Amino acid sequence: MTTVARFEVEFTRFLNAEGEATQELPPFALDPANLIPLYRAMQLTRAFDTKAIALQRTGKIGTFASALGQEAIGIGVASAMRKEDVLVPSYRDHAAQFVRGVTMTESLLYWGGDERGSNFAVPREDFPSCVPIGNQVCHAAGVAYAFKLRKEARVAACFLGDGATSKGDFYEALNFAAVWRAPLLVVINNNQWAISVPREHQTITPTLAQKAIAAGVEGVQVDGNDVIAVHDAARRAIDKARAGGGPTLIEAISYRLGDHTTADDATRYRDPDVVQQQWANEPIRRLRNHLARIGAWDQEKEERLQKECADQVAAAVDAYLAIPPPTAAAMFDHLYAELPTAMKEQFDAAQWFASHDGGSSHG
Amino acid sequence: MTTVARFEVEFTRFLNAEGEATQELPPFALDPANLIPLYRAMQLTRAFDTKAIALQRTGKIGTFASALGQEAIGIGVASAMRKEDVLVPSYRDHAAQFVRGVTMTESLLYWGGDERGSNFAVPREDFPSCVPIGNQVCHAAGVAYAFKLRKEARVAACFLGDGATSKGDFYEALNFAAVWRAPLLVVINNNQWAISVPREHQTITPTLAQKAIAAGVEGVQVDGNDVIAVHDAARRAIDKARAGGGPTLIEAISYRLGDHTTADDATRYRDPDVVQQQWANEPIRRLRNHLARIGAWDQEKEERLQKECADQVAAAVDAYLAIPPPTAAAMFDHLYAELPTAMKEQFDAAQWFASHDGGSSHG
Amino acid sequence: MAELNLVEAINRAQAWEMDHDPSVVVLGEDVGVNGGVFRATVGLQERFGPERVIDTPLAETAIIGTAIGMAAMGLKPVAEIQFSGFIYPAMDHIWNHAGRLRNRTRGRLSCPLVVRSPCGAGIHAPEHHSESPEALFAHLPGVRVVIPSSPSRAYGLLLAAIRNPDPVIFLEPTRLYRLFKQEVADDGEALPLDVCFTLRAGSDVTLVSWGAMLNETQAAAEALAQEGIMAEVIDVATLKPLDMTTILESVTRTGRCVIVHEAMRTGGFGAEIAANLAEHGLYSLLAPVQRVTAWDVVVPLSRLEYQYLPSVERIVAAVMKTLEGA
Amino acid sequence: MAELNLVEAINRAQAWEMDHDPSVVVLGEDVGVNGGVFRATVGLQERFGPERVIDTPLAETAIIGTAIGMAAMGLKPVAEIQFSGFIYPAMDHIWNHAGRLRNRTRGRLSCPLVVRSPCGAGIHAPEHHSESPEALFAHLPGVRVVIPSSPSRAYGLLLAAIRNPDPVIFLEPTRLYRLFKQEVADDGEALPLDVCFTLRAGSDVTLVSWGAMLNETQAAAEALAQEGIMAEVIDVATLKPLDMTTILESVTRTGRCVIVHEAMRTGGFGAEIAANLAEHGLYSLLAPVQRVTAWDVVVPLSRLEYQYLPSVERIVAAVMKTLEGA
Ligand SMILES: Cc1ncc(C[n+]2csc(CCOP(=O)(O)OP(=O)(O)O)c2C)c(N)n1
Ligand SMILES: Cc1ncc(C[n+]2csc(CCOP(=O)(O)OP(=O)(O)O)c2C)c(N)n1
Ligand SMILES: [Mg+2]
Ligand SMILES: [Mg+2]
Repeated sequence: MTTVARFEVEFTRFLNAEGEATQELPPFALDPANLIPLYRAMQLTRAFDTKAIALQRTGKIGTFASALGQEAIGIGVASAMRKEDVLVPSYRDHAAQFVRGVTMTESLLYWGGDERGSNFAVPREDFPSCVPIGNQVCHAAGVAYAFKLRKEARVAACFLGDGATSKGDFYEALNFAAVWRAPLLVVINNNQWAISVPREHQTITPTLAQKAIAAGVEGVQVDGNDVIAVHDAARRAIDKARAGGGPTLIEAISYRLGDHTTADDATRYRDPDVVQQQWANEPIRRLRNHLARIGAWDQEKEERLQKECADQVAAAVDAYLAIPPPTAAAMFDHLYAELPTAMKEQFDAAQWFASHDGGSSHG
Repeated sequence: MTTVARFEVEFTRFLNAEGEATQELPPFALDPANLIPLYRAMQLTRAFDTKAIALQRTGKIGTFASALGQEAIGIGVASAMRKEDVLVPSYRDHAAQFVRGVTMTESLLYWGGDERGSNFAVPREDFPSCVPIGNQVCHAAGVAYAFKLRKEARVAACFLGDGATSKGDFYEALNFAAVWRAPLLVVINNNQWAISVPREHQTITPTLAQKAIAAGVEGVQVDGNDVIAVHDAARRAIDKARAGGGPTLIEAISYRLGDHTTADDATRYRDPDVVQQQWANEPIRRLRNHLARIGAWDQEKEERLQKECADQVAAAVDAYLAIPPPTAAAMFDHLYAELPTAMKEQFDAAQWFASHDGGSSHG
Repeated sequence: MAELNLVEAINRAQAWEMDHDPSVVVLGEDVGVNGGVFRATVGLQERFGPERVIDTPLAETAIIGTAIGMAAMGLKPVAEIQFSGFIYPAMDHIWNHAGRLRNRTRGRLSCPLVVRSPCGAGIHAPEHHSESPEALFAHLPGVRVVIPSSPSRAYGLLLAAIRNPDPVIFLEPTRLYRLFKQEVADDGEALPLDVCFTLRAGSDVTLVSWGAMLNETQAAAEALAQEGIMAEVIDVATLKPLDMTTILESVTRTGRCVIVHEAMRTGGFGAEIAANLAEHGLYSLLAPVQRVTAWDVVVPLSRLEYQYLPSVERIVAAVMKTLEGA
Repeated sequence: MAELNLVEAINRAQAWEMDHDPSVVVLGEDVGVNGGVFRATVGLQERFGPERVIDTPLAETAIIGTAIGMAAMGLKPVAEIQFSGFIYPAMDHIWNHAGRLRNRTRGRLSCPLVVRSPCGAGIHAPEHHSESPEALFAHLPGVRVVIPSSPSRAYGLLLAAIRNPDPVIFLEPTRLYRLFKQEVADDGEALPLDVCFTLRAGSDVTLVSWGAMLNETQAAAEALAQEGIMAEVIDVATLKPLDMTTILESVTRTGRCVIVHEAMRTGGFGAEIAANLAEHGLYSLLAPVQRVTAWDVVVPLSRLEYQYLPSVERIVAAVMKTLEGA
């Protein structure tokens, strides 16, 4: 018997749950000016989530998936991307999307059931949120390939959940990206739950990062509640990808503090006490403690920020609510580059019925 | 940075290319009476393959996938299975099927384009050959689950190719089996080629066995041209599975000495000289050398065996050729347990046209 | 007799059959502890244990792929695909294996599998949660495609599907899950597969539909009755194999037919019924066969979904068109 | 002008477009060094390099999934699925993404993707190598489905498909790959999509077909002509969106229609055409619309495949039936 291959998976954390540095911080994190925007973005996301859930409860938007407790992941990664990079998000990635320039109004429009919410004014080439689990990893690998083929110094980044690591798409895409040495970053938001299925029933592996070994890709594990660790790992991976070093898989360990979505009631399948305990690890308090410790944050700043976030969210909600609903024609407008002749009759009929019965009469 | 997981992949070989033992043989291999049936089975498969290719060339069967050079894999594994275990084969696994009790006539019938070839008289619960790459791994995991649920001490075994390791089915199934701790053996026939795609373009991993790490499954690598190593690894894995220890992945390294199938011409994409060199590693000569060295084999035995195999193959071919073709009704006979009323008209029409135009007139 | 809504009826049917046939197993995402995202499997794991009510990892290909392996070994898996927009990764196994295993092995192995999946729009669900993919399965040889339209039919048809020795794709309209209740006996009585159910007799026009659209179709029939137009309403129930006998018998009487379905028009299953009428019912037809369907567009997000779903008005208008044709 | 068979025409069209549009890339299993198992991509990798003619790992989900990512970024991927029996793992991406990306993003992103795949029976290929899955794609909003029936149409339609800004499922009948040759100019001239081609004029009956079955259909028309029955033959070519105008115009003249396809009958695309006739052509129909299709069975292994494929006799018999109806 000969050993023909050896592998290790490393875990990184800079700040512990109390926000104390457990090792020397990476250079970028030494300047609070680099950390405060991350802190701000996390707070904004949390304010947005709270509001979005309230809007769902009052019927103003549809089912919504909050990022509660996992804000550091999206923000740590997106803040390490360049404008010209492309984000290929899943449905729980508005934290990252906001950093990329997607507006909260657009996000509300999407969750409110309107395709216009995915017509981002700013990151024009970012993908819309992917609902079918895992597909986005394939898309991201294809995006990365396009960059490589055209010799553009751009990187594709995508997110998936712990549950999504069970999907074939994830392995196939990782293998393609590895073979292509494509500039791709794949980030697992390991929030410990796939709806009601806990991480340990999803797979028996001690880490999710080790799944990268199947594709010969570098896989690392970070504390996903430590935005410094997430950002640092993402930055390395993105630099590597941009330099031609191929894909990286990052497992960011966090916890889903909320329900799966507003359509879910997590008390059916998990102990609220355990969830309560997990609040001790959440990322915002952690970074605030650190910032306070180094003298870069105080109560006044906190209050000002909270107010700012609330105002921004409120303005986004107002803007969202003011958008007139789409018309029936919208179903046809962007189906093809040009509406095929064969569909003209249907288009007219749809318009006709919309203007006559308003499409409202259903038994 | 903390190391949170460590993995190794081991490689095992007992006989080198010359048939010399490179380490102490496992107990079963010390008795030539255990090895000669394996040798015989390998020779029979090779004789069958030669004949099947000839039959294809003369239009007596359709496209055929030979096992040339990879005989040790199927035979090493199937010989470690019990009758009540279930084999879930791919299309290149007739070596294993013959050991299981599938007849050469049945195999010819299948490749000759007749569903009756998958109605095995003997391994009644073995699956038919799976042509769509990778699907069979899922089926085998389900078979294994059924055994576990019913507390039957049975094991499911399946094969796939090196190319098939790129398919999502493989990862998904391995993960399911691991979570279920199902009695499953998955064997990769790493014959270095997926039609024209060489192993190293299929994936950049140094081993295929390491893909098991993604599912938390034990993955081992063996010399697939050493039937002793294959059998030994399969036996351990099957014993483990039967004892409730869950699945194992075995990567058996071999080489596809022939074309992908009779529809392929491998000289288009690989150097015949390289193939020629690989003949030095093939499994039959290797075991013969070993048996001769320990005095269990000689020229006379070899000649007798060759003759026996040729006779058996010839008898199987005769039996195959004597089977009358299926009738049009066969398309309907086993579509459902009972033909739905709605299909009676079609059934009658099919019969009518078959008896009138013989279905023969096509422009 | 209990008053049950459709999802409760689905739940009871599974419970009944698990109780009476130890080979029945339920598997899927969140079907165990959580009892399914729609609660279709609620209580089953507590009652029958986690080995028979399996919370699988998140992978539809393997859910159906492993279920085929189980079925071939004599289990009767009832696999839930959480929403039919997520059934596509399982198409490979459904198309290449489920409907073929019996045929490929000349009856040696078979595949008594039920694939349950919620379908349809109208509940303001997120993207990809509102699909009506029945036509993709009704084209497939060797399987059955069944869609219930009421709690009692859901109960009886699901029992029949589980007991059927061949694979059944069982699509459950989410819009009906909690829309209304019915008395359901929960006595283990199955309904027949492969036949249509006539829900309302009438002599002027035949309305043919299935699943949630029977809701609008019946409302349209009611509205037409107010105008003195008597519509016969047929619930196809089993799309494949299709009981054209019942439909043809009706259309022969009425001379007019409107087919209503929620899926996109082109290549929808309504075409199959209309095609059969054009072949076997032509001489009875007094007016063009109308199809009232969704437009050939992507199911819109929720704000427009009721512009996508055929409305009562569209059905009534189509009936009026067939009457003009007289 | 070169004399080309269908697979050579496919090869030339790809070469032309790769040469003239640097955003075109070809990907799939064995498409590079080997030039494709049918030689449809032979010579392309030598000419355009392995970065534009990509031998992918063996995984259809990722082939189409990554191609969608490439397409969204402005490449024009032409992805080969080796046989259409292996296209099912890609259904998820085709159904949930390819045809939707433009709609979902209100035109911000699009998916100019071509999925090429050989289809059909009749070449004595192994199991799962003889499928005709066109109906599964023709139901899908946002895509086009195109099937050529001759070398020149293959050339022109494939060019049009690659240039089309939306996804196209391009199914190539293997039975035609080498059946006959035609003069093909190789001048980069595309043919129009979305329209039917009338291959033969006639006044007694309209035969509608596509792909390889046009072979039998034209032979039947020839045989009928011997009997003095003049059949018009229409090659649908683009199944979705469907040009019913051409078909209706013809049936209005002939009053009779026989639809011929190789896929299973139930839920096949023939139903859509017949349904349109039952709606828009009813008053012109002098006889029931006949569909000559494969039976609703699993494509048999090769020994029976010609019992499965509609024969010239079946087409002629169906025409005779429509004439009885006069
Ligand atoms: C292919 C597919 N199957 C099922 C679903 C339904 N579903 C939505 S989210 C979810 C769980 C996802 O868990 P995970 O990947 O851990 O992501 P998380 O929601 O925890 O962020 C499921 C099963 C889906 N969206 N897509
Ligand atoms: C899903 C699927 N895709 C493509 C094919 C066509 N095909 C048949 S064999 C093969 C290569 C398989 O290579 P490997 O897995 O290494 O097995 P080997 O043939 O070498 O034993 C391909 C691409 C198929 N049968 N199934
Ligand atoms: Mg999760
Ligand atoms: Mg191989």
